[in-house]
Amino acid sequence: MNNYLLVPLLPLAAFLINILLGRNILREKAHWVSIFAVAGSWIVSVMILLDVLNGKTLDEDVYTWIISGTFKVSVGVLIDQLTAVMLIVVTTCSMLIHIYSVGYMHGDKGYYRFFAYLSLFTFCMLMLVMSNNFLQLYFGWEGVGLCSYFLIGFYFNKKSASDAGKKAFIVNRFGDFGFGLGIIIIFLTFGSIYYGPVFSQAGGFAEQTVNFLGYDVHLMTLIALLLFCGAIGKSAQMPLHVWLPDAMEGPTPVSALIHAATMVTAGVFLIARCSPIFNLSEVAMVLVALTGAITSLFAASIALVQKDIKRIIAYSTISQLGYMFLACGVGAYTAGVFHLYTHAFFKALLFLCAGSVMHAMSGELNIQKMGGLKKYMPVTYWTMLFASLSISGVPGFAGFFSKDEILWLAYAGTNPVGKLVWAIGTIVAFMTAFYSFRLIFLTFHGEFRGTQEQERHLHESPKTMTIPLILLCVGAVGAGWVGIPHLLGGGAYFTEFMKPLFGHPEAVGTHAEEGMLMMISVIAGFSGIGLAALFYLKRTDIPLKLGQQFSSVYRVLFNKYYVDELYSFIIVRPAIWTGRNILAGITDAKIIESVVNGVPNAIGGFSRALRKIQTGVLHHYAAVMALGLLIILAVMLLG
Amino acid sequence: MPEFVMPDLQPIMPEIALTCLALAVLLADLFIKRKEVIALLSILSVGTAACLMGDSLGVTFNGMFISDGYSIFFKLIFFLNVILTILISVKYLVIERVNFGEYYALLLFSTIGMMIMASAGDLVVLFLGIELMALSTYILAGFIRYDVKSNEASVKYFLLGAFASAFLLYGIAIIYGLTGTTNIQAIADYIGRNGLAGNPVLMVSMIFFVIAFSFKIAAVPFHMWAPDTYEGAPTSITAFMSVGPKAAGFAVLGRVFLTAFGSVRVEWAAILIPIAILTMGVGNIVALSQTNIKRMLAYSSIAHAGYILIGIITGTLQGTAGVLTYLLIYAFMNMGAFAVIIMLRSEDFRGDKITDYKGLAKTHPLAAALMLVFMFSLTGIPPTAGFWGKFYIFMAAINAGYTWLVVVALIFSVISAYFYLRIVIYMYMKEPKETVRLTTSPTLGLALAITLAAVIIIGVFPDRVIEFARIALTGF
Amino acid sequence: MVPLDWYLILSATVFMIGVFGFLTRRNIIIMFLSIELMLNAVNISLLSFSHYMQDMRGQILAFFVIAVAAAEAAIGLAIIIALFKNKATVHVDEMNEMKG
Amino acid sequence: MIQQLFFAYFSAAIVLLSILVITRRNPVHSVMWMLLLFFHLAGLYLFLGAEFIAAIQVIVYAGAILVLFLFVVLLLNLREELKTNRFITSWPVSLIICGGIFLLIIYSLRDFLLGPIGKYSVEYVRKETNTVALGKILYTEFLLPFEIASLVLLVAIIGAIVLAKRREKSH
Amino acid sequence: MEKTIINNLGFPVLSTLIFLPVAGAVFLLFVNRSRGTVIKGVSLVISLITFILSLPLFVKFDRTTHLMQFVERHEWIRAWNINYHLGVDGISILFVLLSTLITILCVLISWNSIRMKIKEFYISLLVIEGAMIGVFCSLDFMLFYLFWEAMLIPMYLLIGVWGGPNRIYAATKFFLYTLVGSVLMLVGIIVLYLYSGGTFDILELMTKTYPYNMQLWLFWAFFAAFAVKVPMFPVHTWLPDAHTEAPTAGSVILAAVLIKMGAYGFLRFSLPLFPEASKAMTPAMLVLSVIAIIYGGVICLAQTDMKRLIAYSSVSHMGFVTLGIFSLNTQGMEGGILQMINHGIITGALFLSVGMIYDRTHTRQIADYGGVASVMPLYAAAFMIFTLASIGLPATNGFIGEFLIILGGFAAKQWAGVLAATGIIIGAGYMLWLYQRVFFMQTNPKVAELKDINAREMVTLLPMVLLIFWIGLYPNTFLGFMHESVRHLLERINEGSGQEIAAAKNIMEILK
Repeated sequence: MNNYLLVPLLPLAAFLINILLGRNILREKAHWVSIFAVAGSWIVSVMILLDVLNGKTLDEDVYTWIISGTFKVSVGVLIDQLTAVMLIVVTTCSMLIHIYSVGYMHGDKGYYRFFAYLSLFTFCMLMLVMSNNFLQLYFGWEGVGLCSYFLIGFYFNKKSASDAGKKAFIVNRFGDFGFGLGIIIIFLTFGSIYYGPVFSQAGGFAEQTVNFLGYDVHLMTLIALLLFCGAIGKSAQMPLHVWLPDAMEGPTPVSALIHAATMVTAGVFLIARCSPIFNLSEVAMVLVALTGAITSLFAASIALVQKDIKRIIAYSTISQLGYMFLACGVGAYTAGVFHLYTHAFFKALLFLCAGSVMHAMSGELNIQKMGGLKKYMPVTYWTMLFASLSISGVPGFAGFFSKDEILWLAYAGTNPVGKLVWAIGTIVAFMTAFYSFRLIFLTFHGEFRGTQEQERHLHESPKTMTIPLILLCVGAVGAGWVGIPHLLGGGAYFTEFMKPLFGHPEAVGTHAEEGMLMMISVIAGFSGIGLAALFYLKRTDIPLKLGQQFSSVYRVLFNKYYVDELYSFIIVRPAIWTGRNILAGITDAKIIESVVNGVPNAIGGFSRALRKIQTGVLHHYAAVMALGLLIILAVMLLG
Repeated sequence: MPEFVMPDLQPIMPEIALTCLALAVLLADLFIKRKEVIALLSILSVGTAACLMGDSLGVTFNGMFISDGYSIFFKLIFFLNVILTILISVKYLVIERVNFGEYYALLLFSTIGMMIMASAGDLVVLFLGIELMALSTYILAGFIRYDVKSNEASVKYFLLGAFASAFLLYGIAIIYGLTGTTNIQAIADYIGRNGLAGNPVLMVSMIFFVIAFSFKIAAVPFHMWAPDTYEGAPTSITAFMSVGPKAAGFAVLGRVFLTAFGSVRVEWAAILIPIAILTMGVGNIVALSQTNIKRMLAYSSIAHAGYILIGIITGTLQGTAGVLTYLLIYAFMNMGAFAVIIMLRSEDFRGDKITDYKGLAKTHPLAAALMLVFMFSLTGIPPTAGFWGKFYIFMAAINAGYTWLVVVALIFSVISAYFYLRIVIYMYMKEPKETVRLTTSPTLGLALAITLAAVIIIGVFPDRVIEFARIALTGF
Repeated sequence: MVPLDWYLILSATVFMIGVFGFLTRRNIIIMFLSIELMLNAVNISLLSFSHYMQDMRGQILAFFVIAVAAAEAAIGLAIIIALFKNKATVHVDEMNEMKG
Repeated sequence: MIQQLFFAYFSAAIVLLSILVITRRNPVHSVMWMLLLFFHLAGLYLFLGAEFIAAIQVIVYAGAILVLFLFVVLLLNLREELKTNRFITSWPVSLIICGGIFLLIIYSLRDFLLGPIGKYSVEYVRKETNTVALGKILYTEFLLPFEIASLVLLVAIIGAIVLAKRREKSH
Repeated sequence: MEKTIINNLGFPVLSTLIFLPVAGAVFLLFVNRSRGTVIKGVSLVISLITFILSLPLFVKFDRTTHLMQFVERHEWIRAWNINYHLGVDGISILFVLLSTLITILCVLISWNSIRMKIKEFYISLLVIEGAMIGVFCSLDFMLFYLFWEAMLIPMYLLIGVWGGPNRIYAATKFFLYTLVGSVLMLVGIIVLYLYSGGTFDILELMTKTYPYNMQLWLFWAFFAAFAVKVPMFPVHTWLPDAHTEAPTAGSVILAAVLIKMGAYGFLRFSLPLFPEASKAMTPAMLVLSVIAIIYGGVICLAQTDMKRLIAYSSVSHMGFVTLGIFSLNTQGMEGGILQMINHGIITGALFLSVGMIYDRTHTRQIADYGGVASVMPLYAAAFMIFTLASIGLPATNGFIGEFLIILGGFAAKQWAGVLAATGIIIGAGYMLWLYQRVFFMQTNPKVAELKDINAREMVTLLPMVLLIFWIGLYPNTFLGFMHESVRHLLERINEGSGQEIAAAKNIMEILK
């Protein structure tokens, strides 16, 4: 138990040390603290994994956080299969990226700050995955959001960066709004917000409908959807995906760690965690599946035409996350988590490679201005190539197994929209392969299209960066092997491992079907690669032609379907406008203040008018007295 | 055929003593050049009278003179008033170049008039008391002979005063015709016995009384003299008038209406309530746009009359006790305010414009602080004495079922806060334009010390005063 | 036998004439005379009451009224003289140094 | 009958004279009419059996107070008075007000009921003269008011002196 | 009249807390005004001693009872049976501590920023402290009213004398606004006194029950006073002006303590004295609260003046507080009380911070800033912490309060909870936008030369930071004080009426 706590506490300690001493004492040695801390928690995580493999799970409170009436919540630790996997993913990626950052962030004036934030992020992420109740989850949830805010806006003097950070935070708040309400309703329903009691009692409310804001709704659907809001926000699913592409303003390691490998997958983790609730609501499941599918398609389509290397990967992340939701939606939580786990490796790798490229290109992001980097930076090239193969679902690579399992379970699963989402998934698989290799080809093959001095200064990145690449590459290739399906004579260990949590996903279908589907997706992948090769190696004129031919489509895609513009038009601007013109301008200034100031002014005017009576002429005074007498007499005698 | 029997002089001793001493002061003035001595003598004579008041309870001159707790309390207010007035006058008269001994004698005579009013048991005595007080005050108001404003003040005060007292006489005449007596108690009995309640003639006479007394307490619409007179009169006399005659007016108002017309309270309450509201309203509202501080305080004192009237209207002992308490407290805080105003007067500088107070806190922090306290007290903000006065009266009114009236009064008192605050604003929140030179003197300092101490101490420990007022009214 | 009411009406009439004079005349002396009129009106009713009630107090009151009238006259005229010294007018409506 | 006539004359004269008093342009004339008015009042008082007051009315009021007025009027020479207009411009308003009050008082007098009848009947007073009767009450029952009245007069004297007498402004 | 626990310390702690500062002020009267440092020193020492003396409350307070503690009772005005009756319970104690702490910070923050009339300034400050503590300790209505009003005078001066360009308007507005409210309360108090047969003793009045109509009238009479102080929509417009014009110390006191008195008044008087009326009025109160939350939030988006923005954010946050209080259940109420403390700390801290930078630049316009973070990193860090606390990030105190309130509000009325939750989004919007415009982006040349906060300023901010995390991570220290009192209060409200709204037990009850 106690040493388990080291997992989150070490990074926390690192954070505190760095933030307090980093600026003046540690300076460019700041990374040591963080790296050791993360390494420490990695080791412990591995131990935890082993424990869990020996069937040793744990659910304990550390200390009581809040007590108010019947509402009681503590900070606690829950160790089970899911946690174990997440721990490994988080700590591993985090550790490697810490190391990578040493080289990448070298000489930055915010060096210590960077590592402090990374450690803080790691801490929050670990709190999130290790939590045994919803509120602590929420704590980690907001915590990682905060870190991403910090890290996106790391170069805060850039307006775009600080904008992006703010945007990420606020968009997430929209999701958390639902999440929070979800937690509240969970408490009101179960009288507790601990996973244990909640999930165990959930069955009892399977048929319960309640009146929510005047509508009769199915209780579990309500809760599930509210939680899903949170997930959407954090995992950048439609319609709250807008923040993630902008998040690329942050340093590349951040994109790799937070916006690819770990934080964004928190949504998936949440749904997997709450599978007992989701399972009770078909509506929710369908919605999750569809959201995932549509998002993945949508994001992939945008990725096809982007020029910015990081944005391409970002959109691919969104679409891959869509995959995971799709999986959860069809009840294949295991597959979803499996893909989460594999994706973490190859997507982190992709980002780090991109970073390495940028490092060489001295910050250039536009792939149109690259090309032929293969010979300058072989390590980067090969690792990135492997990553792309993995993401394109080339058999044998990690991505293949997870993606394939998802598609198969979607197709064979009981979910009503299963077939549909399978179709979408397959199309997306094709697109993924296409844009991934478009990226590879444009970047590493062909002639260099950049400027002279850029070319002169091209070089392979330092060891601290390449070594993590290689290590991750190992993951990107091999991570999938723990889940080789029986069909291919594998043991499907991962599924077995997860069984205690998610049970065995029921799939109705023969091995033949499974095999056929596998073929289809593989074909899709390869055709995508092939098409990319055709477009960007052989007939480099085609893309341009297409671009001109379908210019409108192209523009829409390039501008990400104008979603950002839409939001700023229907939410941001109106809010500020109302604040300025209606509330401040009219309600406060005109209505309330006119009363507040009007009354005194009126009295003042009255006063000045009343003064006139006091003419200073004695006769008038006497007359007033007499008049008073007259009135009193009249009223008292006649009235 | 009644044989002449020497009436019991014990109850009336204070008045007699003060009269003799006043005459002595008058004579002393002939051969004492240093007027400070005269002032001292006057204070001593007042002191003597006060001492004699200790065992003066009783009724004498076959019911024409009543010395009860009620009157004694009022007399204390009068003594206080006259002493403070004398204290603030000493230096001031020199500045105004009217440093004559008669001034003090007249103050004393006026005070005697008030005392007689307070213990009048007969309308004749009451009338003569009023005249005694009024005539002396007319003269004092016009005491600065060479000053046109002072003349004007006294002319206006005098003519209107005479006008009002004619009405009072008419009222007395009618009531005499109705009841065949002028003794207040007898009138009450007669009205009760012969069921005169609701008789229009009685009503008319009552209304005449209302006019006369309203004039004395400066209640709207019979207040018109007050602003001009207060502004024109010597500042010390303004202070004197704003407390003494007002209190005396309330004394007779209470005596006549609660005793003689006690049985027809409903009727006169119906008359007084509108008057009270008007008084508070006009007083507070017109005060807002004043530029001369004496004039502003004139309107403020009108407004205060309005609050106090509420106490009378309730017609309960509690209300009357409220009136007593309020008047006592008002004496302190108003005197204090005027003491500060007098400080600003110097040979070449009138110092009665509100703008003269700009930045006083910077040039004379102490004076500003004092004024601050008095202003907040007049507003009625705790922990100053002013609050308890209002509180007492309002509580009585609510107790008598006049909650709405109290709400009205409170709204007006909020309005009043605005013009009292204006002084504070000028003193503390504006920059001084030219440095005003304060003329201070030990006596003035003493007056300020007394008033300040009273305002604060009563503000924090009002118990004594309240108890005293209650005891004073036992058997009223 | 003359009914009491006649006297009362007479007194009221004189009184109101006095009031009217006071309200309208500009000359301070005449205003003052008007006040004297009012006082005398009061005296009329006092004496008539005393006569019809067969009670002496009325006359006593009237006596005091006259005394006070004398006193007021003394003061009033003194004030008038003082005023006239400073401001050579007896027109009251011209004294409006202070207003508002 | 004779009484009615008597009263009719006096009341008519009194009203007329009062009107004259307040309407004359020249104050001297007003004072003169006032003098005449006082004599009529004295007569009325006699008729009401108040010899003493009637006497005082003539001696003190007419003899002292009015003469004082006369002095003052003559003291301040009022040449311009004869040119300027005597009433303030808004006198009609005042007229209405006064009329109103007058009517209301008369209206209220309808149901006036007199107080108790005392012992000083005409005969009783005739036994010991009015003056004696008056004196007795004045010095027994009304001693206090009498004393106060003296004070009032004293104050009046002081006041007159303070206000009117020339005196060098003391430093 | 229920029993109370007599002060079990060696000395009359509450009186000391009230009158030590006042005594200090009196002492300052006699210090020569030219001796600036002496004056500052004395007031610092006084406020420190007061704070230290207030700590025994924190330690010795018996959390297992709702009874009044550290009680002192002396006859004061026998005539009206007004007593000098002091005591604290779980609801009031925290405010006493807050007041004593805040005063120290105010003395520190004013150290260099107040240059003219130093003497009067610190006198006012100390008097205010005494009055504040008095308000929270009074168990006698007149005593309470006395402190409540006495507070006005020094506060009025504080704003009016040492404030900004438009200070006179702001001060007068503040004074009259508050006065209008409190006079109506005075009427209410007197009516209570007369009805209850002559007692001003709060505890005694609480034992009686009042006819419904009377309760209604009185509720509104008190509402007038408290709503203005809170301030609730629509009587909030004095706050922005007062905050904007007041000197830093003034704003801090206003935000931290003064406006809490309103909400405290609801808890201490309105609810227990007029339970039926309060329950009947709950919907209205909730509506007003929700309006305040959203209105205040949205209007913040339009502000160009830092202090004004924070002032409006106070309106929004106090909306949360009233929402919690009138949700009439444990979570809501405890959340409300805690949120009052939180808001005191957070907004106080924000005003302190703004004051610090204002002293350097003498502008409050957001547009005049930008990129401050790169010149004043420490300051930026502190401000970030306060910002996060203000938008209710978990692990800061803001979260605990707001979460409990929304929970309670939702349990009371679903829409209330849901709408209130939107306030969290808006809050994040305006605070982060403010932070971005001031601290991020290109460094504005106007601020390029600024120095980072010095030791004194750090000392000023440190307690706030610590408290933010203390309450955020272990709120039970503070919630522990309230449980009993809140439970008792809710019992008081529910007695008589059958239905139980104390604790949100089961969704079926709330979501019906």
